[in-house]
Amino acid sequence: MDNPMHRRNFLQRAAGVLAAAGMLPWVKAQTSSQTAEALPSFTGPGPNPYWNGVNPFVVYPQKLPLLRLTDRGIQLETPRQYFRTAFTPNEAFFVRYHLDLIPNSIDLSSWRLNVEGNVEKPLTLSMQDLLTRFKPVSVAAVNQCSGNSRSRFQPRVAGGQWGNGAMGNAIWTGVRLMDLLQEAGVKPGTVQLQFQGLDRGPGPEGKGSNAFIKSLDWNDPVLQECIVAYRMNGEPLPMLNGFPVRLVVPGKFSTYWMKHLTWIRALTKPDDNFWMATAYRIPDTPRGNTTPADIAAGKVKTVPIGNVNMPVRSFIVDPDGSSKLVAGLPVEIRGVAFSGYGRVTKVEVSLDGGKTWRVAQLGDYHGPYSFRTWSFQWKPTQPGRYTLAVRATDEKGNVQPDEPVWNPGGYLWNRIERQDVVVGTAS
Amino acid sequence: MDNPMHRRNFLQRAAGVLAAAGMLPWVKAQTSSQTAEALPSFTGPGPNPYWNGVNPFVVYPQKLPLLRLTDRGIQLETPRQYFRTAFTPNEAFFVRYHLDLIPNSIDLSSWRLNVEGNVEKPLTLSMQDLLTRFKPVSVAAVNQCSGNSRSRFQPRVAGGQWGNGAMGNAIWTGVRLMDLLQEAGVKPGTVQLQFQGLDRGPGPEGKGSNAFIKSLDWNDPVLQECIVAYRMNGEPLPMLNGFPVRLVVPGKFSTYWMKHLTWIRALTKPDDNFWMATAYRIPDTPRGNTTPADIAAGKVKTVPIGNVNMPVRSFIVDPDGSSKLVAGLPVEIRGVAFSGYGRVTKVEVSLDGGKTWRVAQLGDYHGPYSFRTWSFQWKPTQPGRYTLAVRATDEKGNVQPDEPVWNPGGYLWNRIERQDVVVGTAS
Amino acid sequence: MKRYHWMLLVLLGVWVMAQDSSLPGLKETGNYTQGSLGQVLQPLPVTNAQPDGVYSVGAWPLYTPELADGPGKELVMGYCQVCHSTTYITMQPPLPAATWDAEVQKMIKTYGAQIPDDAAKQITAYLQAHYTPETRKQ
Amino acid sequence: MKRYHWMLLVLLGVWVMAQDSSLPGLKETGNYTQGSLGQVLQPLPVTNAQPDGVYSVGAWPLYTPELADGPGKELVMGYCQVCHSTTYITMQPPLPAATWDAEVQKMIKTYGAQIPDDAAKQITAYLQAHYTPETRKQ
Repeated sequence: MDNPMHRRNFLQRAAGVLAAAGMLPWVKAQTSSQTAEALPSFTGPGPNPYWNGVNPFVVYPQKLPLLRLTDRGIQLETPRQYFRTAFTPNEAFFVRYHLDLIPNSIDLSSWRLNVEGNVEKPLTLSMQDLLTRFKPVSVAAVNQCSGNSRSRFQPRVAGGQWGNGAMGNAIWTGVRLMDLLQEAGVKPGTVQLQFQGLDRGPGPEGKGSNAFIKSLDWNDPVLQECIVAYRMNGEPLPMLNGFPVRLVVPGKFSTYWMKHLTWIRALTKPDDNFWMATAYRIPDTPRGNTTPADIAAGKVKTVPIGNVNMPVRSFIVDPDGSSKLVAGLPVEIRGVAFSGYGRVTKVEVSLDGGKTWRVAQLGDYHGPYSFRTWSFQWKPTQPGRYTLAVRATDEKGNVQPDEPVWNPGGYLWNRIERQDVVVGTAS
Repeated sequence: MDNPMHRRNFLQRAAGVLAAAGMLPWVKAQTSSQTAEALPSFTGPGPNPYWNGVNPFVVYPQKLPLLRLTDRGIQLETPRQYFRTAFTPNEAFFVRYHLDLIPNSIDLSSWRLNVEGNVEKPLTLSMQDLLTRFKPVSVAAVNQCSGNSRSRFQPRVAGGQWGNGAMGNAIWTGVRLMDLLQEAGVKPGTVQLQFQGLDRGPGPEGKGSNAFIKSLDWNDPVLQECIVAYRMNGEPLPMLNGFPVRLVVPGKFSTYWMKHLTWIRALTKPDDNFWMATAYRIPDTPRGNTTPADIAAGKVKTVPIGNVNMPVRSFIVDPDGSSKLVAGLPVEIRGVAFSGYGRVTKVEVSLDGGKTWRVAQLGDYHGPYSFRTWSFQWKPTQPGRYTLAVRATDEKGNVQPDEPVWNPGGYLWNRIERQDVVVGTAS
Repeated sequence: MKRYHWMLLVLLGVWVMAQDSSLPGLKETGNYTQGSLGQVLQPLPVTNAQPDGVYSVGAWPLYTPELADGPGKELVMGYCQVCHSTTYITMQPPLPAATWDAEVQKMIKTYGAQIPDDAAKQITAYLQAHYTPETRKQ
Repeated sequence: MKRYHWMLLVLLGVWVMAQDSSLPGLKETGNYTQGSLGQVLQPLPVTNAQPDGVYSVGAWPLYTPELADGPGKELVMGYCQVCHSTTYITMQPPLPAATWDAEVQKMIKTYGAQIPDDAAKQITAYLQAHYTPETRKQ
């Protein structure tokens, strides 16, 4: 309790502050407030080494601070810490638009969901109709951007430079897509269902810069699982996640999860709009893997990303490497795992960078399309540097590989995740 | 799909943008990005009507963006949305310091926890000692600032203008305080235990502005429950929450939960330092209630706030009133409840501002000192304005009152919480 | 963080135009405003809203960092920002010169951006001068 | 958000002084820096840290809004900020004039702030001129 410096402090501070007032120059500190050193504002040409992308926190309506990739159209990444639980809070759920005319205000007195095209009886349904005329159903399902983790690619590819946070899990409640289609009566000759929402862009009619439109094959079994959702984790959808309703396509990437869904069209010819014919296509190869050379040679056949489900993935949330651990102090290694191919049956943790593996404990099962939490108790006894790793296995036997993937779209990343940590001494 | 405006748009935009480049004036938008209208930067003299205080989001080391009350010393409030789950993430846990010399770096090779004063055998324990020589124990306990919700007081009182977010719940793991004291051998004549950490201020020795020091009575049963915690929700403590160890005093306000705990002293005379004799005192009345007139008349006897436990409280997290609800669309009303007097046994929800009450469903029980989640499914059928309310009851039969409390410190607020919502039409 | 405040006026025009949309229920779209990182950003309750069918949020905030200075910058700010803010440029990793050329061509040919040949060349040259592995500094 | 950047230099002095502390294990304390709301704030991994006993975080960021302009402002910025930033003032609700007087007296008598009588009077007058229910504007 004997700190003579503190009395000195007070007097020196007072003198210093008074002397300084009004006469000292403008000092612009460049230090990041989050760390001892500022991060650069971009990564590359090497892979982004951070869990999230390197972007500033920004605040949007109905959202907690998220990481801004782009601000018009809007692309916001969810910070790592929100993946500690199986369900991602609506306020933290990532946002990904393609175009910039994003609804700020929607009037449900004139909004209608239209089921049209090759159907017996076109439907024009109000929200009231959806709430009262169809049975509500719920599903826990992961919504993941096709380009999640794109910043890992080598060589880097252009596009949204996501870290791992372009994903989220929610309980989606709404009406079965097939219940709507049954009422409309889909006619023979239908080959695809087309989905379109209220968001638009300023580009010329018929171009991808004018409207975002996606289609699913009429014989795709996922249609039986699809929900037109008006509720997300027990609340109405945030505007930036698709109010008033969005399409939920369990197991598929979010490019098909149309926000502000307003038109469902039964097509008699395959959709050849930009967002099907040109964008969101993957090499027709195992894991969608190819090389820049094969692409340049023009010999890579591609298919829509909807032809596959989301590959199995797992993530380390804690520890995040931003603080040292303490030798002898137990730490809970934990995170989430999921697969578009069904139930996660095993998660394994490595403490030596992937040489040896130990089985982690799985959290509650919320259905085949949901995040599943996992945890592993670790008491690091020796100070030093460690590389943690995690890999998941799904019920189909798919196991996360340790090889990277490459394709020009930056899609389908699911390599084993690693986390470097430093363990310090306890005395 | 027919939107001729979009072609017009493109050409007009291009012309407009080119014309504007380099010649238009600096436009400074004052609109808040979170809402249609900016909030003021303070509230008063009426009560703060918002759930949190009105303060900007800021980023600190090891923290997600929190709400800045003060930046030197540091006081940060947890946003409402983090209270949807029973445990508050470490990165979102509130921060409250009194003084400004807050540790940025601690060396465990020289840090020691000192047990001294009126003891048989003074102890000087390293972190290694704490980890290896004493049995680890865990408790789920709410840490709540004495002044949580101070901005509700009428008339307003000076001090940290917290909304409801100066609280958090965690699983705290460490060693029993009594295990340490048993090893030290507390001698007869001990009347209090004094706790002090590494943080300091620049004020003169012996003043409250030099050091923050708190004491608990040696005969207080809470000592049996106290833990010297080195682990918080499975990880080392964040620096701003007390690394390397802090005192956990289940059921009591956080003023006693000494951060960076470094000295435990057995006292033979009651502690008369500023933080016991002058600060953190409450009227010795039911609920600590009094009036400005009685205070001015100097007839109010006060006692340390440690003489009482935290009164029973409950909070509405969803819906938060920032978006309209939809008639006919079910919504999950939910939040947390706790009491310093033991297990929460009942949570009731009102849909009519407190006139009638309905029992909510309680979440998992994590022990008597923990948050307990609650939820209530509500399907608002009629558009209009509603005032939701929530009240909790604990195992001792304490029920939240609907009367405000007033005392000059701004302590012990536990009035029933309300949330106004607007339900819109669905068609 | 410097931003293009002049862009707000342009966006205001875009936003006004967008209000004549015939899309069902779309009452307001593409309303952007300058973001305000240091301001008070707690949600304002909607209790002043009417219990009708209109569901609204505030304007979308812009947080656009400054582009590198150099010839062609104004053309980039003009043409590229017709459809998107320049965060689409600054977000990218350093990309090879050929990739930037391909990106500009993609915007014109695939997305229909109406950029004259000469301007497109200058835009490509600007991007290559500041945003490749060899040239990128900020 | 305007801030008192000159304060940083003063804080630097405070921080340097604080390093001679004899508190066990305290290696660095009270290191503040100007906050940077618009910058990239993701956590930097500590993998460059040594596996020793030193556990560190970065400087504490400052986010201090500007005080109202008026006579006495410099004295408030000088004396009050010896112990705390002026967010302790701007955070408050509008407080009655008598409360501000009591607060200044509390700082002097209870906390030991060494403020000359004349300066204390000017500080109180400044707070009453800008931060009461009748006078507060920002």
